[in-house]
Amino acid sequence: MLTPMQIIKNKRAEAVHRIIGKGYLSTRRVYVGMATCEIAAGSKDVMQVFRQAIADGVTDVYLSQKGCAGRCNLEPTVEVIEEGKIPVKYGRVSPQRARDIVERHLKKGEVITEWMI
Amino acid sequence: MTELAQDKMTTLREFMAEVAQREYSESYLIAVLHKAQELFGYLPREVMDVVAEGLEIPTAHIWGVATFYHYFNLEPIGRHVVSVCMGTACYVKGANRVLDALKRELAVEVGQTTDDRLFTLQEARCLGACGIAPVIMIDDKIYGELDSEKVIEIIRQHRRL
Amino acid sequence: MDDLKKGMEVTEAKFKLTLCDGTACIHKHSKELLLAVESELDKHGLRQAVKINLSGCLGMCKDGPILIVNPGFVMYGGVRVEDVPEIVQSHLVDNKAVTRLIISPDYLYNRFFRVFGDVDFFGRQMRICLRNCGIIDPENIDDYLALRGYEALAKALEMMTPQEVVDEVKKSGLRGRGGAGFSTGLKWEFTAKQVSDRKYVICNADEGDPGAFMDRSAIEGDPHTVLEGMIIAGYAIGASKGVVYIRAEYPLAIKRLEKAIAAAREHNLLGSGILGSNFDFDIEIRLGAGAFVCGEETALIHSIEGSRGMPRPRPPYPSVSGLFGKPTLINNVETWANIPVILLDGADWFSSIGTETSKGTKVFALAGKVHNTGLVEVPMGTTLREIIYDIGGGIPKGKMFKAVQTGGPSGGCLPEQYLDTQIDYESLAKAGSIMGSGGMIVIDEDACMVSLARFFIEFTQDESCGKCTPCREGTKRMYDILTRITEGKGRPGDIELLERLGGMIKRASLCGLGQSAPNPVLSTIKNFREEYEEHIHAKTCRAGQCTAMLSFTVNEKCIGCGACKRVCPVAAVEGARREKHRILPDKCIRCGQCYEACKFDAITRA
Amino acid sequence: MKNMITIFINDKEYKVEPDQTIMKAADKLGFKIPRLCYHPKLSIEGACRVCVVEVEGHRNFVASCAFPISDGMRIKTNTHELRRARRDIVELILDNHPLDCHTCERDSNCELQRLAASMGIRARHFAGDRKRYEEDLSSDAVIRNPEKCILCGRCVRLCSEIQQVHNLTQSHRGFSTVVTPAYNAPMAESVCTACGQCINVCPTAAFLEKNYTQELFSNLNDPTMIKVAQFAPSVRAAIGEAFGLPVGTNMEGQLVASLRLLGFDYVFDTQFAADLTIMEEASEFLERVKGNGKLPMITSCSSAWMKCLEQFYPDLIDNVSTCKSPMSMQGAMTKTYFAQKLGIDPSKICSAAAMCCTAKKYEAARPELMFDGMKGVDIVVTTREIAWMIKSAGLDFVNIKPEQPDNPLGLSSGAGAIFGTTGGVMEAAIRTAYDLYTGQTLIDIEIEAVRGLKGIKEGSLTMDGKEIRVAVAHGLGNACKLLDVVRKDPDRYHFIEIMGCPGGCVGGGGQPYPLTNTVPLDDAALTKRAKALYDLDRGKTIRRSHDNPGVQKLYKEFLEHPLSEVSHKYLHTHYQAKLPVGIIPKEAKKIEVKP
Repeated sequence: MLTPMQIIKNKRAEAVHRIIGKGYLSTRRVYVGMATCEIAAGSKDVMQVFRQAIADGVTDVYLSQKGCAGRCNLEPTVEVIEEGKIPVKYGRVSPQRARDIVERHLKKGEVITEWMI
Repeated sequence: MTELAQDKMTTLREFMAEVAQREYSESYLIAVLHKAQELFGYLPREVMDVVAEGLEIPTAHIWGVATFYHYFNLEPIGRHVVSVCMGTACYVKGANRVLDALKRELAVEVGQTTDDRLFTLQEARCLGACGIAPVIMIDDKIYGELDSEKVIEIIRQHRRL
Repeated sequence: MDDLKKGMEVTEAKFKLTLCDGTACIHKHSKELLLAVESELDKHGLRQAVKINLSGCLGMCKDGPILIVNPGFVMYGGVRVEDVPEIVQSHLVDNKAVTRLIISPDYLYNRFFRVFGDVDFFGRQMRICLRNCGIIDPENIDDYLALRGYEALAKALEMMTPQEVVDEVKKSGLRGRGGAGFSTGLKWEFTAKQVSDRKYVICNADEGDPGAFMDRSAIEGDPHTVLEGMIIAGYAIGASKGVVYIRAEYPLAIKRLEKAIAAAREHNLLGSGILGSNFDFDIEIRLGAGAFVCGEETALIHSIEGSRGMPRPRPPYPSVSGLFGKPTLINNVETWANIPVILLDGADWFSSIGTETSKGTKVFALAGKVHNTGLVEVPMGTTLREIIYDIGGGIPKGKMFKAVQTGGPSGGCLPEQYLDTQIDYESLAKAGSIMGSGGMIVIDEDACMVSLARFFIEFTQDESCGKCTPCREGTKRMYDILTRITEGKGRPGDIELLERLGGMIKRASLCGLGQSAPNPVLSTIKNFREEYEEHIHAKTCRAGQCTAMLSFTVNEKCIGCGACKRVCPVAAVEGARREKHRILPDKCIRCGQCYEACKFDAITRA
Repeated sequence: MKNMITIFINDKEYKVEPDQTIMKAADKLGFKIPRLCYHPKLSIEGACRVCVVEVEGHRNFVASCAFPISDGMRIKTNTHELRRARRDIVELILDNHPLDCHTCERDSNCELQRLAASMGIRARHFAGDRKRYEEDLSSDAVIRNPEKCILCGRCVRLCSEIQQVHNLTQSHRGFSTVVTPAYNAPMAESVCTACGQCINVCPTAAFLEKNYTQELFSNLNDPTMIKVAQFAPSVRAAIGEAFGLPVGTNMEGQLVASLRLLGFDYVFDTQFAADLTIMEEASEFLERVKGNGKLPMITSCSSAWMKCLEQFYPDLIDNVSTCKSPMSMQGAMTKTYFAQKLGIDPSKICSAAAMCCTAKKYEAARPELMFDGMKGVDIVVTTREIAWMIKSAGLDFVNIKPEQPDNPLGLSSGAGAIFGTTGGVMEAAIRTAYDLYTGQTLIDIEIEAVRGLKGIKEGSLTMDGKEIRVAVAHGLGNACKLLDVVRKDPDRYHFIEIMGCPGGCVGGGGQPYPLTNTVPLDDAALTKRAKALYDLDRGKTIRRSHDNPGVQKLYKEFLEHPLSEVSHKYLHTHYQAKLPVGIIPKEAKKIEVKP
């Protein structure tokens, strides 16, 4: 018989395993805000841009939605996180900006400083 | 009653029959009314009668509940529901002017539906999009950072749809 | 666009240093440390490549002061001025961390900081309740599990008796975040003590304050933490059923909760024999239907029971007789979200955050006339000034700060002299406002305080359930009086009438809605009495908001563009194209549309 | 004995029983805290806030009707702040009230008026716009005036808690709250049973009976008409209260004399028809016992119960006696037997009834009760209305010389008198049924088991070795409980009496408004009114309906025998399911049937 703590630790290990299986260890992790406020500001379209980019062959990227971090007037927000680098947080990401982030940041590794929060 | 309405009524009855099995089934009244409104767009009297019988709740009680909660429409609503956020953030940023503009453009008061049944104007308490205040919601879409001119343009766009 | 730039940075730094700088920090070395770091950076010519920001309290005071180096989120603890040269040399120049100073505390609450801590807006905050919001996928239970999700529940089930859980919550000093600030632990204890065949746990997610959306964000961003808190409470008080009562206006939050509940059931975190124990618990969702008063606990219970959401007199309190007449524990979303942290990071740690009487953090929805609007979670004891200026970035467009409104329609408006008030239940109450559920609206000089008071009383008046006389009739009369004042028809003695009615409504109303309804009026009278007097006696509104008292005329700047003529709803503007226009005073309804529309400052408002 | 606890009221120490509210404790100690929405028989609302008091340790006032006392509690009932708050609260109610007191039916009899006077409201500080609603005059019995409603919620609670009719609800909310039937439907199209109890508990004139006094006056002044009156048993037991007499004073003789002075040519007594009803009903019961018809048989005298049956219990229609109510039997006999005797055209008779009941106004209009194209009763007025007519005619009711009712429809037995109280019909029926069935005379005719104010009373007796089980319910809420037992266990009873109003007719919806400092539906008052009727019974030589010589003569000259064809034509009726469907909540039906 396993104890609750043992069970939960197993569950955690399995969860981590599943997340990794979905590509968490990719070089870049992209998080798109998908709360009511973010969606109101247009984040669904932004998410679509990143999905499309991955479908179109941008590799080594882990894409996830996230809740609202609380920076309302700069929404939609997108984070690009690379291990060993300072997480990059973009604000007011329109679909066009999202495409630029794909082109410049994800493909070329260029951090677009003027859109950073 | 049209066939479509019959179908909806059947769906509602099935939903109620499931709920009626549960403990404290009468406590699901609000859930059933939500379901009814989802199906019919508002709460017609015949539907409330059916709910009363289905859940064994006195009709007056249902009427009391339906009129208490502002979420429930007692009359048919327009094709588009325009909700003006009247939260504090929107108020401070001029929601009143947006509302006035809408009232004039649609020629209705809050809670009313335009004669062409295209728009129902409502006030919302807070749409939770305070960052882009003032906002309105048309159906499920939120429009932010409005003023009286922008909002009229949005309405005109919907008219053309 | 100015607003936008203000919140953004233009250059990318190679390193980012974060120094902890809590207001009430016991170390108080941050100033010297900052100077030391800066001069050391200068020595190495690194000033441009390194960005330094000050955080709020990080909640790790026993290891403080803290210096964090990014990238990598390397955390140095107990940093003294003497250590600075070594850190700069070794870490920033030689790229080798100073291992002897590194600390790696595994607190549950500070995950958020790893991603967002380097931005002032976030760095100044401390996220306990919202610790996972914005960093995990709320629709994937794996994300939550990976960040020690449900470990607090497992800990409670395995290592603690129900009584010990209650004691831990009591010890934490947590108080209800829904507004009234009653001790959460005591509430748990009362309910735990009741003997009954059945008990209920309720999550109050009927967030209704206009301008507040903390609960929505919390549920949308991290639904599992709320569920975990509720399940733990179920274990602690001996309940087997939980209900989340949530506004129907929050469809996404509802969807995510449904998903979270389904996932939790799948993982046997809900249901029978949770995590192999013999504890059973399940949660269902009940929707509100648009009634603010349902935030009041007895009204909420009536609403779940399928009735009109009308409050009833207490006692009996819900802990004795609540949902379906059974002992019931009700807490709000933010309160629930604190529970897993208290169990894992410890009541001792939790109670080290905050002030004497108010522990932990509080989430505010910062909105209104402030640069950075958004969700702000800060330790109790943070001042209003820090929130509005350090986090919020101050007032836009160079306008003057006039007041900050906390507590929504139940709260009050505090002027400039209260800006250094610390956020805690007692201090805010003493200043004449309340903590409330967390709405915080910044008001600048453009707002008329009488109109603002009228706005709030209109709200409560509209949301009054209509049961008790003081609230139903009294708020209507207050609204009438305020309306006539804003329309320039105020009478001498009206202020006194408002005070008399307000005082009575506060003390005689049945529930919290009525008892707090007069607060916005009474607090604006207290702090802005002269504005009321101007309206009544001089028939003027200094903010120019009470248009009924204004007159609109066209001045010399008019170029005859016709913009005003086009927007006027009553055709009160006349004049030929390219000639000076004229406003007909008899026709004018003083709506102010022309004033807004004119791009040439050619309309005078007096 | 419970342990007494100590409380302090206005700094004075008292020892009181625990587990009660501040108001109840204070009441017993001689403090009459002002109140409005509170009613001892209804659930606690705590809404009006008039009864607020200060309790040490509480920042806000608490409602004394709802707040429990505890040991050492320090209560203030009379501070300056409290007085001002109560005054302001009552003023706020007045500010949203029509204030047409002088022309209001409840002028001088209005709780709000009395309260305002005692609060010392001499100026209005907060006056503004008040609510506006249409008066609902649709019903023949109960009219509704939402403008006068002060939202105390007593009617809503009464209609659901005591009567289980659930016709009324508060709809909408806040300042727009209004008490209405479902869908804001007219009362005439609602499930209202017309019992009129809402009128009894209303502190103002938001509910009133439909007033027929002017119509009656103009008929009384019409020389071409023969004006015939009848009056119900319990009118005589209560009308004195409207003239300041003690509750339970029998004013039968004074009422007869006054009715004559008002212009009635003949004054009959509904108690006569009560005896007649017993002849028919007891015979019908015995037929059913013999196997001709459904058991249990349920009485049909109460018109509110009739409406309730048709809307809420159509499945039980066959169980209900087909007998018309005494009023309608009396009306039928007036326009047939009596008209023939007098040799006049029945259409020249104005048949009026003074009733303790509002539902009788509804009953009189029921098409099912018509015969030969005629209504048996043309005008029904309540005890309150007849009292007002007497006053407006300038009669000295209290000191008038008592007179006897007229013949042939005026003579009554003691059994007829007790019809006015719960259990009375059952008792009267048993007296006759026993004798008819056994051919013997029941000796112990005072049947205690069916007397008193217990909600549901049960009893049994043996007739020739056959056990007859009976039950009595008064107030529709109790009836609903009893009927659900019947639905679950149809063989449990043989005979059931149901009265729509609490206490039976003595507690009818048309009885005088309560005096100052008394509450409507007060058990003590109901008991006293009932006692007046029991005393009347005891004082009579003839105490069995079948011994009434007037009734015997009627059968001989006109009806032949009980349940005859003539009887069926004039004295019996039928019922049918009616809309809207009445729904009794599941909760109220959760009754366990003990074997």
